[in-house]
This record gives sequence, C-alpha cells and structure tokens, in this order.
Amino acid sequence: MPLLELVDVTKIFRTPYGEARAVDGITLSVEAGETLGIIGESGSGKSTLGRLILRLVEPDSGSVVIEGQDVLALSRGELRKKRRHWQIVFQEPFASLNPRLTIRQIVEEPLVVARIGTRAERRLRVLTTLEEVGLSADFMDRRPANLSGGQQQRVGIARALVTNPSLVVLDEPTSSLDLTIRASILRTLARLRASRRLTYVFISHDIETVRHFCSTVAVMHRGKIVEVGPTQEVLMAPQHPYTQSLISAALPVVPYAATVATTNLQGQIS
Amino acid sequence: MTSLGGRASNWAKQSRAWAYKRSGTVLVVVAAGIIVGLPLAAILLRLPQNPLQPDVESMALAPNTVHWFGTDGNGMDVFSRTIESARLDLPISLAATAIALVIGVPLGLFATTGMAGEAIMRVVDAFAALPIIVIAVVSIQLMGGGATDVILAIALVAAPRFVRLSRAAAISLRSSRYVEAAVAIGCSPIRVAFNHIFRNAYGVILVQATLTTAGALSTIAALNFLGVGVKPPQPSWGAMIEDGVSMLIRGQWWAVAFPSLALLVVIGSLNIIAGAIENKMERVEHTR
Amino acid sequence: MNKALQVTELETEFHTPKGVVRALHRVSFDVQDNEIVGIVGESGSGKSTVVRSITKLLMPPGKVSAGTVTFAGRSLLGLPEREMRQIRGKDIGFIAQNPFSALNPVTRIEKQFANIAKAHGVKVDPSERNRALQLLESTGVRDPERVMRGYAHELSGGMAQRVVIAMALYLNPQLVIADEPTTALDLTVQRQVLDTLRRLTVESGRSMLIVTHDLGVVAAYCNRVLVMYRGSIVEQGLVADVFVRPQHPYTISLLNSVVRPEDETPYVPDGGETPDAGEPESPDPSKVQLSEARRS
Amino acid sequence: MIRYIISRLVIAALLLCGLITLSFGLVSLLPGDPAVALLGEYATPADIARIHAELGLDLPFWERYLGYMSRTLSGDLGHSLFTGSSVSGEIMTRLPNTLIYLIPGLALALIIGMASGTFAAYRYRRFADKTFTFWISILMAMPEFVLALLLLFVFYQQLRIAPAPIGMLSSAQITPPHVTGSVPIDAIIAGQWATFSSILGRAVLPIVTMGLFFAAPFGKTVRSGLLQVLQSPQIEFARACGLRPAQVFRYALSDIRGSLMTYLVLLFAASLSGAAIVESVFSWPGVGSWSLDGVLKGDVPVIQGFVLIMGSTSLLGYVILDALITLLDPRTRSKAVAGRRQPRERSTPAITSANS
Repeated sequence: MPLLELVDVTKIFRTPYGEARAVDGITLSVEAGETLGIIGESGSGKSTLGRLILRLVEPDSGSVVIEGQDVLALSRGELRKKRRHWQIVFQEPFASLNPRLTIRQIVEEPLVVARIGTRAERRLRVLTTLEEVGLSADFMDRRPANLSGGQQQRVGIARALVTNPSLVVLDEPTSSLDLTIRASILRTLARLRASRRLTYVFISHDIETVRHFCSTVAVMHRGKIVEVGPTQEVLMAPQHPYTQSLISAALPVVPYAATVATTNLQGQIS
Repeated sequence: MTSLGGRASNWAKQSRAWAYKRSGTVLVVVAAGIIVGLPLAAILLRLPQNPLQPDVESMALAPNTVHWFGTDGNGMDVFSRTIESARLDLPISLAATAIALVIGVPLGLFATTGMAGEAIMRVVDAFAALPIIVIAVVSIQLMGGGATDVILAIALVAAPRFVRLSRAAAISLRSSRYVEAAVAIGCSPIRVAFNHIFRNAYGVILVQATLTTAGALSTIAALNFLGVGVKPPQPSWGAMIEDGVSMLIRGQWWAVAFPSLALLVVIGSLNIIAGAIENKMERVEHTR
Repeated sequence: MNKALQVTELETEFHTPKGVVRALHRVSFDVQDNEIVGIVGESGSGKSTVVRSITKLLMPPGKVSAGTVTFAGRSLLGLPEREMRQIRGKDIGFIAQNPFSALNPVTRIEKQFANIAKAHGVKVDPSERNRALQLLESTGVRDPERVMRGYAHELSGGMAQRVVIAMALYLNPQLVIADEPTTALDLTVQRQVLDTLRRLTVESGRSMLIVTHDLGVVAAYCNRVLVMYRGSIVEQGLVADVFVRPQHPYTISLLNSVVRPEDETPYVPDGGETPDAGEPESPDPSKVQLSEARRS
Repeated sequence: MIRYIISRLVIAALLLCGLITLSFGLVSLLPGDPAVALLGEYATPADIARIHAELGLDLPFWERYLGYMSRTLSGDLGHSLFTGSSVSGEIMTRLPNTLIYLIPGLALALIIGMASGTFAAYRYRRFADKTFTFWISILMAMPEFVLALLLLFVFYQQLRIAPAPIGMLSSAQITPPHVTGSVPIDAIIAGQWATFSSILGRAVLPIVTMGLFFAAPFGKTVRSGLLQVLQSPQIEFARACGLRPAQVFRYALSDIRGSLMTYLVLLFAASLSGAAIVESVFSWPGVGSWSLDGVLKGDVPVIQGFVLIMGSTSLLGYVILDALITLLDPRTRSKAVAGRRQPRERSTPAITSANS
C-alpha cells in the first residue's frame, strides 16, 4: 500500500474575477521511502498541491489518504493530533520562523503541542535534532534574525523532524538560498532521508535539483500533472511537449566541467 | 567585508557611535523619568505653595524667588499648580488609553472575519467621520463631567483606532508564513492567536498606546481649555492656560508659558518613548 | 578589440552608524566591444554593488572610495551628476531585475518612453514613437501598439521584461548592464528573454555586462566571467577556461554545488568558517540601507 | 464606470443614514431634559409639558426617530432651543467664516509639509533632515491652542504686527449691508474691499496656526513615504534611464499619491474638529465656536446639526477620496470600471498627530 495516495484532488480558487482551477483533478501515489519531485513553473499549482496533501488548504473534491488514514475525514481536533506525523518545510526560511521566538522555542513547539515528553526530555530531543540538521547547541537561545538563510532553513527542517514524522512535504526548501548552501542543505536532507527512512514530496522549479534528489518526478502544468515517472526516464526521454520545452529551456552548466574540477580539487588537497 | 581605518580613527568613530547610541538612551530615560516622576512628585512632595490658595496680595506677579513661575490672575502660585496638574491629567490619559486598549484590541484581533467583523469596522469608519472634540464634549456633557466621565469619553474616542490597528495587524499576520507553519505543526487556534499573532502584534499596539496617551493628554488639555471636564479649583494645564490668556494679551506670559511648556515636555516625552519602542521592535525583526 | 568599459582597483564602502564596511576590494576588469561579460557570485558577494558603483547609482551610505571607471574614453567617477545623467540611458542602458517593480505602475508605457527621450533632449514626435514600437516588436512583444498604450500591470512577466529591455535600448546605448535580468522569470521565458537580449546587444555591435547567480546563464551566454566572493573578484577569464579548469577553490566549490551537489564540501576561506555554519553572513549592504530607511 | 460611481454613492447614502441615526441616538441619550435646560430649574410642570409637546418629546421613540429622519433628509435641521434661529441657516452663514481660514490653512499645511518633507527626504540624515525632524517633533508635541497662543504672543503682543484676537471685524469697520448674513460674502457683494481685506488680515494668524499644526504630521508622512520610494527599484530604474531629477521626483510622487491623499482627507476631518479650538482662541464667529457654545449649553438641535454637517462633510471627503484613488490608479481603475471590484481595505495611515 502506498504511503500517500491522492485521488482526483481538485482545488478551485474563487475570486471576483472568476474561477481559477489551481489544482485540477490530480491523482498520485507515493510509496514509503520514495522521494517524489513535483516540478512546475510559477502558477502551475505545485505549492497548492503541497498544502492540499497536508490539508493546510481544503480541497474542493477528491480524497487524500496518508498511511491508510483518510485525511479529509478527520475532524479539526483529530487533524491537529495527526499533524506531528506529516510535516512541511517552507520556501522562505526567515518568513516561516516566528521572529520573536528563540530557536529552542521554535523547534520545541511541535513537541509541546503534541504533549511529547517532559521538559528535560524535550530539551534533549531539540538538542539532538538540531545537531542532526547541522546546528550546534549554541543556536538554542538565538533568534531567527541572527541566523543566515541556510541556518534558518536548518531550523525549519529541525522543526519539521522533531516529532519523528513519516512524511515531509518540502516546498522549494532551497530556492531562496545560495548555490553552495543549497547543496549542503540538500545533502543534509538526503542524509536524514536515509537515516530516518523518510518519505519526501519535493516541490521545485529547478530541474537540476530534482534530477539529483528525487527518485520519481511529476511535471505539473496549469493545475494538471502532464507527466509522471522515474526521474531519469522523464528527464532523459520526456514524452509530453510541455516537459520537453521545460527541459530544453534549462541551461545546464557545462557537464564535463565537473570531473575536471573534482580532479583539480583533489590535486589541490593532496 | 571588513571594518576599515587605522586604530586611532577607528577608536574615534567607535566612541562617536557610542555617544550617538547613548544619547538616544539618555533621552528615553529622561522622558520616562518625566512621565513617572511628575505625577509622583505631585502626589508625594510638598509643593512650595498651596496650589489652591488664591492670594489678593500677590496677583499676576512675574517669576521671583518665592513664586518660581510667578502667580496667576488670582494670585495662585503657577509652579505649584503646574506640578499639581500632573496629579490628574497624566493618570486620566493613561487610564483612558488602558480602557481603549482593553476594548479595542480584542475587538480588532477577533473581528477579522464574518458579519460581526464587518459591522464593527463600519462603526469604526463612521466614528472616523465625526469631529472628535465634539464627540468628546458631547459624551462628557452626557455623562456629567467628573474625572471618570472624562476617562470614558476619551477611551470611547480612542478605541476605534485600536480596533483598526489590531485588526490590520491580525489580518496581515494571519496570512504570514510562520502562522501557516504553526498551523502545520498542529497548534490550536488559541495557541496561534497568543503565541504567534499577539506576540508579534503587541509592538505596534504598544507604540499606538503610547501615542494615544499623548493624544489623550492633548485632548484633555483642549477640553479643559474649553471649560469642559475637571472642575476648578483642581488645576489642569488646559484650564490654567485658559485662565492665563487675558494675562498673555497684556504681556504677562508666565501664566500661559509654564503650563504650556509642561504639556509640550510631557507629550514630547511620550512621543520619544513611542519612537524608541518602534525602533527597538524594528531592530529585533530586521537585524539582518 | 576596443575596451568599452574598463574598471581598475575599484573600492566601495558603506558608512553605517556602526562603522565603515568595505563592500568591494580592488575590483578590476574590463568589457570589450561585442562581448558579454558575466559577474557571478552569491548574495552579499558585492556583484550588484559593482554595477551600482559603475553607473553611480549607489545610494548613501554607499560610497566609492578609490579606483577608476573608464567608459568610451571618459573617466566616469569624476563626472558631475549632470553629465553622468546624460550617459545613463543614452550610452549605458540598464536592465533591472524585476520588471514590475522597475516600471512605473501609473504611467502609460508610451509616456515612459517619451520621458526617457525628453530627458536626453530627443524630440518626441511620431517617428520617435515608431522607433519605440519597432524596438518593442524586435524584443518579441506581441501587439506593441496595445502595449504602448497600456500599463505595466497588464503585462505578463516575460512581456514586462521585454518592455524594460526596449527602454534600456531605446537610445542606442553602446553598453548594456543587466542586473539579474531573468531571476524573476520562469524557466521557459528566461531562455527567450536571454536570446532576445543577446540578439539585440552583441549581435548588433553592443557589449553587455550581466550580473547573475545562475551558472547556467553564464555558461550559455557569456564570453567571459568574473567570479566574485565577499567583495573581491577571485577569478576571471573566458567561460570555457574558468568553467573547465577553475583555479580558485571557491569557484570549484561553486561549480561542484551545481554539478554534483551530493558530495560537495562548501568552500572555507583561509582562517574563516563556512558561511553557513558559524557566524551569520555579513549583511548585504543594500539591505542595510533599506532597513534603515524603513525605520524612520 | 457609471456603475462604479453609483455603487460608491449608494454606500455613501447608507453611511449617511447611519450618521443621522448616530446623531439622533447620541443626543437622545443626553440625561438632562432640554426643557429644563431651556426654562431653568424653577419651571412649572405645565411649562415643561408645553415645551415637550413643542419639541415632540412626548411622542414614542420610533415616531420621534422617523420624524427626525424624514425632517433631516428634507433639509430641516430644526431650530436652536435658545435663540430660536434655524440651525441650517446658522450653519450656512457661519460656514464661510470658517472656510475662509480653514481652506487656506490646509493649503498652507500642504505646501509647507510637501516642501519640507521632500527636502528632508532628499537630505536624509544630513543637517537639513535633522533640523526638520527636530522641529517636527516639537510641533507634534504642541496642542493646537498652545501653538495659537504662542503665535498670538509673538506677533500680536510682542511684535505688534498682527491684529488683536477679537474676531473678524474690529469695531471701527463698517458692517456690510445684510444680504446673505455671512460678513465676508456680504462685504464682497457690497464691494467693501477694505472690510474684506481687513477680514483676511485677521485671518492670517488662524491660517498660520492651522498651517503649521497640520504641516507637521503631513510633512512627516511625506518624508517617510519618499524615503521608502526613493530606495525602490522603480526609482533606480528611472535614474538608470537618465531621467531628470524633476521627472524622477514625479515618478516618486505618483507612487505615494494615494497615501498622501488619504492623509489629507484625514487631516481635513481632524481640522473640522480643531476649528472649535482655534475659533475660541481668536473669538472667530465660525461654526466651531457656535457649535461648542451649543454643546456647552445642551442645545440639542445645534449639536445634532453640527454633528450631521461635519460628519457628512468628512463622509463626502472619504467617498470622493476613495473614488479618486481608485480611478487615478490604472491597476484598480480597470477593475472598478469593469464593475467587478474586489472589496478592499482602505489603507488609512494611522494618524500620529496628537490632537486629531
């Protein structure tokens, strides 16, 4: 049984100027341990889809089942209790952290809300989670504004992981970060995926990132999924014209540079 | 990026920066001292002259060693009366602001949606269209005219501003990313409201409260100047100024100048404190 | 080949209440005729400050403290603002990052074209308007007549950026400076806009300086590249050389983070820490300015 | 377009009805009995009953309310309980007296505020900006009547260049023949230019008071608005296109136009309230001092009439403002004209002025 299953999920935004079908009848499934990449341009509805999965936005129709649980059938209170198992990391790290709380308060809050552990146990859990995402204990009493963008995003990841979730939606977690930092955040996420056996839904507009990070990819265009399949297959031999245009528009950095550069680096170190 | 300059110029710059920063702090401490100290002085200290004692022997005297600020047309000591006014004027404006806050903020924070929210906003809008002084005068007349009535009238006039402000803050915060994040980790609506929305909105509200206190002080002075509100012989800055106008026209400036100066200093102090809070809030949020 | 732009030993400082922050360290480079030069770097590396120092668009507390900028045989840094203004828009065109925040929202596009012409003493007549129309058409704007009569908010992102490009090229500048011209655009649109830009600049005898953080853009469009790190140019040369045989460890780290992110270790400068692990990155001077303005 | 304007007018009409209700409710709640206020404490019950009948106070609440509503809507604001003069007539003759200093005063505030705010923004953190900030802080801490008295002391008492604060006309001036009842208008009609210019001369101090008082918050708004917009990408692009400083300033201004206009209307509403104070300092026979007198005496129809007129004036100001902002900005205009306008929050800057 897949860990996450969406059937014919639709979300229509109604504005005074008419209706916009942000997500239009999407059916998807994600196996446990898999990483599904959702790729699309701005306005394709990919972020809305991420929020629909976690019911941060109420769908108009369709069904969302996670770990055999019909998410849409839950009452508000039940949903709140379940949230610790299904988490999200946002695109803008600074905006997604409450500026008035310390890092410890931010990471501890999911535990407090879920009533997990005593005060001392929670403290320990926060500490180990922060270390796991690459932040030392020094950060505990700082506030988000005193951290760099990459560090803020690590806090966001720690907050999502502190309750030991099974499914994490990553909504463009690296798109607002610098290249070198982007790479190290992705490595952290990959390491955590292996050590904690996490299932990711990775939303992105960057083909290169998806190529390196995801096992399966779904291409979204105007609220619909136009193509889905194993990443290598989809990116090497795209079937849908939209996927083709997307891939041909990408500007790769000269591929052979990598090997040469690596040897060069090794040469320097030795 | 690195800091520049030789050791000497660096030191000079640092000390200048320190003095710059310090001068702001000193200003705020002085301002706070005035706001707290004046009413305390009026209550605790023995004033050099009885502020309520007319004296036909010494009418309209210029400032001298006995009457530091001179005397008014009834021969009352201007210095003592100026200090004594703080006993009522400041607490009244603080109380009025507090009441306006208690009424306005919850209304604004929780009336963001639905028919009730719309209705409240329309009332707030209608209030904004009315001349404030007239409303204040009418409501004081309506209720009688004691200190409590003045407090209630000013609170009534100031409350809509808090409704508008806290509602705007709540609406913008409600759509913020970190409130969405709080929902995503399973916070209850009450936890979201207090831990995330109020915690970030109280700065603006505090600033507005300080400014409202300044505004209340000014309105009270205007009311007393027009002869509404606190009744004589209890002195108030507005009434003292009104009494002194005829002297002013004759060139005897002190009966108007000193209560005016007191008003200016106290309102100015409140404005300085509001500015300092605003700066502090900005610094916490935008250190980057 | 002639040098369209020559920058030598440029140093820029920001005078903040907390002290002086040096944003650029002895930056030297040139742009030849008919060539596209890319400046790459991460946020806070000073790449935008370079552009603003050259065009003298730097706002206080930023100040150029040393160096020379020579453009078409004239030294720009000593020029009074009056003469500099004549050069901007006419001899040096500027393309902004986000077209919607660059165009005036309440002024018709044609009026904005006319304003540029007026500022440079060009008479605004129907033939002048036709030239603007043709320019819009050549940047790939559909129905230029309607766009001219409309406002910025009626356009899509790609179309708006084409309008900005047309404005930058309106008075035939020799040099075009583009500050992250496609960052705000979608992938499919980005390529079209860059193609247009290349066609209208180097292929028409102009040169271009393009600031970006996207190595792909540099690889596909630039002849030469400058790599900036913490206010200094750490490496420069032909794209083919720099991307194939990077010399500086930072460049290597930058390239690896794109090509093989899975086993990249971030660059650590001598005696310093990884920007991401220890202290927060030094503040981006342009952000310092803004937050101060907001405060008042 | 027409649909949009009609929808605005309908909203204005609804708000007007609300205002009438408010003014009726406010005064009906007065604890004192107007008949007692009028006749004094020793009135006989019979007299009081007669007055009640005259004023319609013996009728049930709903009848009184509907009667008031219909009379008000037909333009009849009633008569003063004390002088017996028609309230609308009094307002018509006194309003010109108020406007003669209020409008120039606001215009002065606009000019001073615009000029000084712009200057300070362009000289950000330099000497001129610091001087500006210093004076603004002092002006912002000064209640209106203190400012008026300060001006009076300096220009009348010390320098002797301003006339005494005894109203519009000195006793030496001949009152113009009664035509409309409003002295300045009658003076114009009669061609008594000496009288008219004397009125203007006496209006100078009230004008300066208003001008300085409202210039402070307005100038502050201009400064902070410009500071933000001058740092914006839009202005950078305009400068990068080589636009002249004057053109750049026009672009910047067009960006903050909406918020400045909103602020101006807010100041106008506040100035109507400030009129009462200025008029009492200068013994000016305008609507402010008249209404204040009425309020202090408990003259119910006067209070109601004043609240109504001032309220609907500022209401009209808001409606015109809202329409202007919408129609001047192409982003909102196209939506409004299409008739599918999204309900939106009017962004009213918080007034930080002490007295408003």
